Amino acid sequence: MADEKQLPKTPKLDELESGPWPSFVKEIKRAAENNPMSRDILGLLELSYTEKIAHWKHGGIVGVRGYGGGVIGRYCDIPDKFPNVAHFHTLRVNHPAGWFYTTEALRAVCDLWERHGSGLTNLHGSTGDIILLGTRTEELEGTFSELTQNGFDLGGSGSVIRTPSCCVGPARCEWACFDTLQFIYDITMHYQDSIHRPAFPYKFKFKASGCANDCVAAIARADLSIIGTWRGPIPVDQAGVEEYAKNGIDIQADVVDRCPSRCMRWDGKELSIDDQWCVRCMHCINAMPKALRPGPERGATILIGGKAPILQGAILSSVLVPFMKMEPPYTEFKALADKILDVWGEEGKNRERVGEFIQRVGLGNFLEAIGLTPRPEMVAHPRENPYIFYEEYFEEEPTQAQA
Amino acid sequence: MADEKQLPKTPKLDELESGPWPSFVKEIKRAAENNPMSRDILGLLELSYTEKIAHWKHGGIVGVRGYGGGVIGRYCDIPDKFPNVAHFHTLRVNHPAGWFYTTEALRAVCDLWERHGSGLTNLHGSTGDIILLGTRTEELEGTFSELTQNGFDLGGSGSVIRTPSCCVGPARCEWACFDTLQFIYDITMHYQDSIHRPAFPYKFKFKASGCANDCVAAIARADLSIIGTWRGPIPVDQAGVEEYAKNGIDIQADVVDRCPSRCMRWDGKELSIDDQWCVRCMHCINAMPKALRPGPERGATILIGGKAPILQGAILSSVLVPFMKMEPPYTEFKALADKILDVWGEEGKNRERVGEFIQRVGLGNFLEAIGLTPRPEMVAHPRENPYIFYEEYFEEEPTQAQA
Amino acid sequence: MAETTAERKTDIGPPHYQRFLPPIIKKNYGQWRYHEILKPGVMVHVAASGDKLYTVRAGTPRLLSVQTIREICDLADQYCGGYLRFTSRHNVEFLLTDPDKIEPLVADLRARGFPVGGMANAISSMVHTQGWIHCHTAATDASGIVKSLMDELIEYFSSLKLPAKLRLALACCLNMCGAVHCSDVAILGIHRRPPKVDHERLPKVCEIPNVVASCPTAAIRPTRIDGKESVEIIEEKCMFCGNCYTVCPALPINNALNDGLSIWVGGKVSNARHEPMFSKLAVPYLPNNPPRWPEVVAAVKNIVEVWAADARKFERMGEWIERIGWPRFFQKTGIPFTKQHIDDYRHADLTWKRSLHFTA
Amino acid sequence: MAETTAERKTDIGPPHYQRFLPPIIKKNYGQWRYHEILKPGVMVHVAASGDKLYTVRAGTPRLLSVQTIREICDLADQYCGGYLRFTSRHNVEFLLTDPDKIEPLVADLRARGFPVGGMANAISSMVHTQGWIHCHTAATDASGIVKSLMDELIEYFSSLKLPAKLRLALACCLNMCGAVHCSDVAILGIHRRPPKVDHERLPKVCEIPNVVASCPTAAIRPTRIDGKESVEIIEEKCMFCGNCYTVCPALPINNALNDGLSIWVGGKVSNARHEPMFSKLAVPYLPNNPPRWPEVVAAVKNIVEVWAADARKFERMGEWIERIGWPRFFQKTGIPFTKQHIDDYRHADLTWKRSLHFTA
Ligand code: SRM
Ligand code: SRM
Ligand code: SRM
Ligand code: SRM
Ligand code: SF4
Ligand code: SF4
Ligand code: SF4
Ligand code: SF4
Ligand code: SF4
Ligand code: SF4
Ligand code: SF4
Ligand code: SF4
Repeated sequence: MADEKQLPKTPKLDELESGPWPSFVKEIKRAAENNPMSRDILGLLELSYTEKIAHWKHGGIVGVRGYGGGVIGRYCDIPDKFPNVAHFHTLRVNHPAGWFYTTEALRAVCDLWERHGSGLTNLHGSTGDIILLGTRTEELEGTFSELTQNGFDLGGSGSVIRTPSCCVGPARCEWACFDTLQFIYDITMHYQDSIHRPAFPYKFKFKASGCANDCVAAIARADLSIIGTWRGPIPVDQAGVEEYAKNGIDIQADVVDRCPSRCMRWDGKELSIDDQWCVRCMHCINAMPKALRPGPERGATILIGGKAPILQGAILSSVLVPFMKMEPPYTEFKALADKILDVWGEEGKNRERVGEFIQRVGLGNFLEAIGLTPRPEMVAHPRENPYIFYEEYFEEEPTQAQA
Repeated sequence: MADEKQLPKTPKLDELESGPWPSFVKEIKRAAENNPMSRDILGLLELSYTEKIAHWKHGGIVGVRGYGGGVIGRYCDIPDKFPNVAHFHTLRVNHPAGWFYTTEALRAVCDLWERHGSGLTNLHGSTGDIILLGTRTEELEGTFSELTQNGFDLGGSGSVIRTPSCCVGPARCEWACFDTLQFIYDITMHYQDSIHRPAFPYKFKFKASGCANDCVAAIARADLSIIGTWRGPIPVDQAGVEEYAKNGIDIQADVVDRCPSRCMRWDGKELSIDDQWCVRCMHCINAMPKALRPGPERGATILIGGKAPILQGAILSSVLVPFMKMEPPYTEFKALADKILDVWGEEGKNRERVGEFIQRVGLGNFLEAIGLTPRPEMVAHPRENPYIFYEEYFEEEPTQAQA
Repeated sequence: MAETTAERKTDIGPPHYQRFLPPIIKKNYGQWRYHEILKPGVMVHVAASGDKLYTVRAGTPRLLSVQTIREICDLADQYCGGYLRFTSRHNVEFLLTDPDKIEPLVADLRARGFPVGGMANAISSMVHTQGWIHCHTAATDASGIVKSLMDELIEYFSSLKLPAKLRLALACCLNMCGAVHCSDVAILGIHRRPPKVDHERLPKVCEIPNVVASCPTAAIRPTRIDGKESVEIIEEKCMFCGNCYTVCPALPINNALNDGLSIWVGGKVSNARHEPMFSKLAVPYLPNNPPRWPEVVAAVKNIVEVWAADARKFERMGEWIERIGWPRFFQKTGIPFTKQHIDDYRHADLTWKRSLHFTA
Repeated sequence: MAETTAERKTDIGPPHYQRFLPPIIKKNYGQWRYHEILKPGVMVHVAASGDKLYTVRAGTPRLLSVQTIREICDLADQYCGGYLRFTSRHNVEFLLTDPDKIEPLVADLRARGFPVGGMANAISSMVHTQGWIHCHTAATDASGIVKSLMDELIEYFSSLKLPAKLRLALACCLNMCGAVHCSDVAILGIHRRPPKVDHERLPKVCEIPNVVASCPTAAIRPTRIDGKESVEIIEEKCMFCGNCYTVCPALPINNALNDGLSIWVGGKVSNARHEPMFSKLAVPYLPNNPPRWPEVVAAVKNIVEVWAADARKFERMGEWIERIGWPRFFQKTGIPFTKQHIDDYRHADLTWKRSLHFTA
């Protein structure tokens, strides 16, 4: 056991301990002091650094009882050399909305993970989960049950609804146009079964940002993107504007000229906004938080289809509902989401994201299927090609039209 | 013969004789007075107006000896009812560059066409030809030989180089950055054989505009679009600018604010252009022809691929050569054009326009094939998808890289 | 057939343009300094030499009888030494050196029914196509709609009251001969019923593999009809482009009951200000209603007048729409937005609204 | 395995966020009026009530040991009543009510090696992925490159001297877990050799039709290798996306000799000013050179510094490039423009320059 405790030689990784940015190598070593899995991961990673290749086998389905997701199975391809990471499965733990914690809750997770796994984590994964990085198959159930004892549950993986996430929103942001935390908590609970048990053609992600700044990158990374916005004029506090002007903001150059709809005027004293043209991009508000704020009627735009490039190329979510009120119990939203999941769940091909599905069947047909009427806000512009599917045509009664 | 001279009853068409815009119906009737073909076309058209359908059979290959193009064959689908338009073939006559004429030349064409055909024409067809609208097969040779007697020749149809056309250019425009007429005349003569004898997968069109205003719509309607432009600063005559300002042009709103590169400044007295950012769109020059003009070094941008939507959707020509000097004998241009025609002629599929061909093989590969080096001016932006064809890779010597 | 004794000439090409240039142009070729619009349809180009060339532009039906061409020649002989030209939009241009002749010429043209105008911030003649008068795939006539529409819009041809140029085009089928795909407002003839397969004729006149290959949406598949090779069309996949008919006469697509018109807006060709743009769908279908197509004329006139009233100086149709946004375009014109407006072809996903940038 | 007596709970979901909100947030929830950036990594939010919430943001390696998390918790206990949060970019945020505690906390964080910053016009922590430490398809490591690059760019994390926010991302394969496709600057691990087919294993572990279907460029076709069903890969058609490997373990694509990195620029997510944009290819290939990837670090640093020196206030990378144009971008950064930069996938033709609008 003695030299078992000995850390492997890692000349390459050691070079990553120096420098001003905090070092993940130090983290691994810190965990490795009293954790054999971390010791082996250190050695294995050093080998990858030397050989420039990963040492993991392909996938591997493991999980906890009754769940189809939440665990990413990993098996080392040279288990004899690194027995302690022969298994190195990751648990995805659903984070609390907005990533708020008490130290008490975090310490509880640390304690159980030290006992059940590598003692290594990611805070957080790109989808937002707490990542418990690596353990053996036998440890999964125990980890899970201790997690639940402490009020935590697994997040999503595989063809499920993935862990929904949201920006800090009303908890600490003056611009939140709806309660992102409450909303995300609500739908996370609403979809528990679909988060834990694969029932779809592929993954499905919800992300909610309280305004168009989109601080969780919902438009780029979520199948259903809920982004806060408003209706009605932007309230302008002229004194506040003047104060910013005094303190060195060039209102003309930095604000007015950068307005995408060019709907602002600044005469050196007064800032006027022709709100009918405002596209609610947030820029002027961002530039002068004390003086401007989102308009009176708050809600969200619902966009659909965002994803990474595999397979047809990356997709940015596009407008599905230009404006929706976002009040609990979110009945209208849930009805829409359920309808979308039904249609895509029914007709989507295996490994076809909803955005790819819509590309295949056509947005117009998709709208029909989910019962929405087409609106010009849904398009950047109408079609440029003349290839229109006119869905019905007349058959002539015997006539000499063709004579 | 008497009532043969009688015009058919055309109640529907007659409604199109009234109104301020000159009437094509009057034209047909005028020709019909002493031309049986025009009389029958009148009757046939009235029938189409009644039945809402064309009365022509599909295509029909006819032509003049030794030529594969220049004539569009047409046969009526009810020849017994309209014997004089049983054949109604159109001749496409190559117009003089810039569409300049003497009345003498035009009258000669009128005279021969009155004798050989319907006496109806289009001045001009959308490709630019003089369209001699409708005659019988037997008349084609005679029409052709009289045309040549009078110094005219047929234009293109079918899978040939189509009649090249150009804007009025230096003949009457202050903005021509090269001699469009001379250039178009030159390549029309250079490609005579390819204009008259199909040797390509599909049609190929050349259009030349003297500046970015593109008065022959070259970028939208030509496979190879030659559009004049310049290098170097736009000469500004400040007095001239002030004059426009006096005469009511709002320099700030109408010129400066409409500059796509926003590279102009107007202080009420002086107009300054930061030419390094100018994208040579022509707008400021268009707005103030007396005060501004294209820069000193003149030439053209060569763009490729423009076409209508059939089959893959419409294509706008895209940049192939950002700047080319355009001096006779246009050696550089012809070498490029010949290379393009070779590669496309060799590898293009039947009925595949060069723009569609480039889409299929990839612009990068096409550039390689014609021997041009990639330049950032050729793209609106680099690729967004990560699907890069890295054309070679290393094979490992026996090694434990994969161990 | 007229016999000709002279030996047969070929490949002589068009006459050299220089033969047709009036002396003032020969003299000042490439030396023009600037131009001014004097009044609707009349402009002057001033050369470095100080010479002035006056251009009078008039509209024509494009479909011209030799008699009328001769009449135009008479005018050219009388007013400008027998020189004239036509424009890329089928207008005729008289090239004068003597300003005193402008008024008489304009009067003479008007008297003979040739409208003077189509210059600068005006509607010019419509780029259009053959229609029923000569083409086999025409879903509608061309000249008749052009005549009906220009009768309604003539005031915008003969004046300078528009905010910018307005380019109109018409094509009688999806081949889009002309400029429909890049015009401020365009009218497009459309088929709306899949081709009827003539199983008798098809095997005799068409190469089945070519026919199958001709369909962009793979709606055509080979089949056998009582023993004979033929093709069948999967109707849900057909979007009526007519390409298979172009390739194979045994697939007629023209159909009186279903053919009609669509209207497209916001295209442009010039690089001035905004880059060139394709036209976009405004009205998916209007009935084919000769001889005056009232529905089409009314729809186009409405779009033109909403634009004319709302656009800023120099704003072409597409630039105006880009400023106000498509939702406002449909609102202001009162045109309903439908499923058919939403692209579902190759680049569809790029045409969807991928941001929150729209007016509330 | 740790036995637990309590009955098994499932589907309880995450803890309710309200349990974790500090009192000042509970009190002023949704009532924040504005914020101010006080200094790098420190901001204050002021509520309608007048209450002030101070946020101190610090960078972390994201890969954290439980020991370090506990250390962070100690700080939260000491300075802000045991409340803290993490951001969508993996920074940790301490939520203070007492301004006097800001300085001591900042000092303490620095002392423990946590850089304070990543706020406002700065570089924030990099969104990144697993790499060799946990993923089977990784073409490179993730944490190592992030560490190497952030060591070089730290001054832009801890200061406010950039013209705008700069968002960096890294993904270790084309699956692009994270934000590579929409980042100001992104690093992407790439494979460059087609998968090697393991003909022994393939028929046993993979559904051949699924494998064939998985290839976006139809580079995979079924075949028989000495009697056994398998697939072959048409190498010219393969662009190394790795999707077939995701679907079938018998098609390994990882390869030490050929895997490498590419660099992407100009993406953004926010709607502020410009609509969201995808990242575009800047550098097609750089060698995979652990432990410090000097080529990658140098290339990114160069791009960042050219932008920082040239961009105007509020101009994100993509907005800056749009203003100066791609030709100038390649000129100023000295990056060669190659065939590989030219798109040849689905929407290729729309990415070509379809106008004359470029700087001479
Ligand atoms: C752990 C994580 C990266 C990280 O280090 O943060 C991750 C890791 C993997 N992702 Fe991911 N993805 C992670 C967030 C993302 C994101 C970002 C997001 O969710 O906001 C994306 C882009 C957005 C999207 O969904 O399109 C993403 C797009 C993919 C894709 C491509 C999917 C697509 O349709 O384009 C795949 C491939 C697949 O699903 O087979 C993939 C597959 C994978 C797999 C399961 C590899 C595989 O092929 O099976 C990776 C497991 C790694 C491992 O060994 O743990 N991962 N993946 C992220 C999840 C952590 C968490 O739950 O919080
Ligand atoms: C006569 C003319 C229309 C007119 O009234 O002006 C015309 C008439 C025809 N065009 Fe066209 N095209 C004419 C200019 C154009 C243009 C405009 C241009 O050249 O600037 C285009 C769009 C630009 C382009 O080339 O893409 C055009 C795009 C087509 C197409 C679609 C080609 C494509 O690749 O998208 C077809 C279909 C085909 O080639 O089979 C076509 C086919 C035809 C055919 C031959 C019908 C057919 O399928 O065989 C038409 C014969 C009509 C007839 O009976 O005379 N015509 N055609 C124009 C030629 C007159 C002339 O020579 O001056
Ligand atoms: C005569 C003609 C060229 C020819 O060789 O035939 C011509 C001649 C002139 N054009 Fe043009 N253009 C001519 C077709 C075009 C076309 C092509 C078309 O319409 O199919 C275009 C592209 C249209 C488009 O973008 O869709 C065109 C876009 C322009 C522009 C840019 C307008 C804009 O703001 O977008 C200018 C600049 C201007 O008008 O200030 C221009 C300017 C001019 C000037 C002022 C150039 C000059 O200094 O002489 C000429 C007369 C003024 C005028 O308003 O017509 N010309 N011009 C064509 C007349 C067509 C007609 O009878 O109406
Ligand atoms: C804490 C966080 C939300 C969360 O729930 O975790 C957050 C918080 C704030 N964001 Fe954000 N943003 C956060 C991720 C994002 C993201 C997502 C990302 O980076 O992956 C974006 C989109 C980035 C993009 O466009 O690619 C984002 C785009 C913005 C913008 C728009 C910036 C722009 O000009 O494009 C603003 C407005 C501003 O900064 O003036 C903004 C503004 C803010 C403000 C000022 C909002 C407020 O009044 O409190 C917050 C602090 C300022 C700051 O600079 O961080 N936030 N913000 C995230 C901190 C990430 C980090 O640790 O750095
Ligand atoms: S998305 Fe908007 S509301 Fe949410 S944190 Fe960012 S700025 Fe605040
Ligand atoms: S929110 Fe954006 S669009 Fe609206 S006024 Fe402000 S800057 Fe302009
Ligand atoms: S394209 Fe340019 S040069 Fe040619 S006529 Fe038009 S404005 Fe003059
Ligand atoms: S030509 Fe166009 S881009 Fe250049 S300065 Fe004039 S308006 Fe601006
Ligand atoms: S548009 Fe169609 S119908 Fe009209 S002339 Fe061209 S090919 Fe014939
Ligand atoms: S009309 Fe077009 S879409 Fe329909 S079958 Fe023929 S080719 Fe295919
Ligand atoms: S980017 Fe690729 S390699 Fe990296 S974690 Fe995601 S799937 Fe694995
Ligand atoms: S790596 Fe991608 S492109 Fe290559 S064969 Fe596999 S799926 Fe096809």
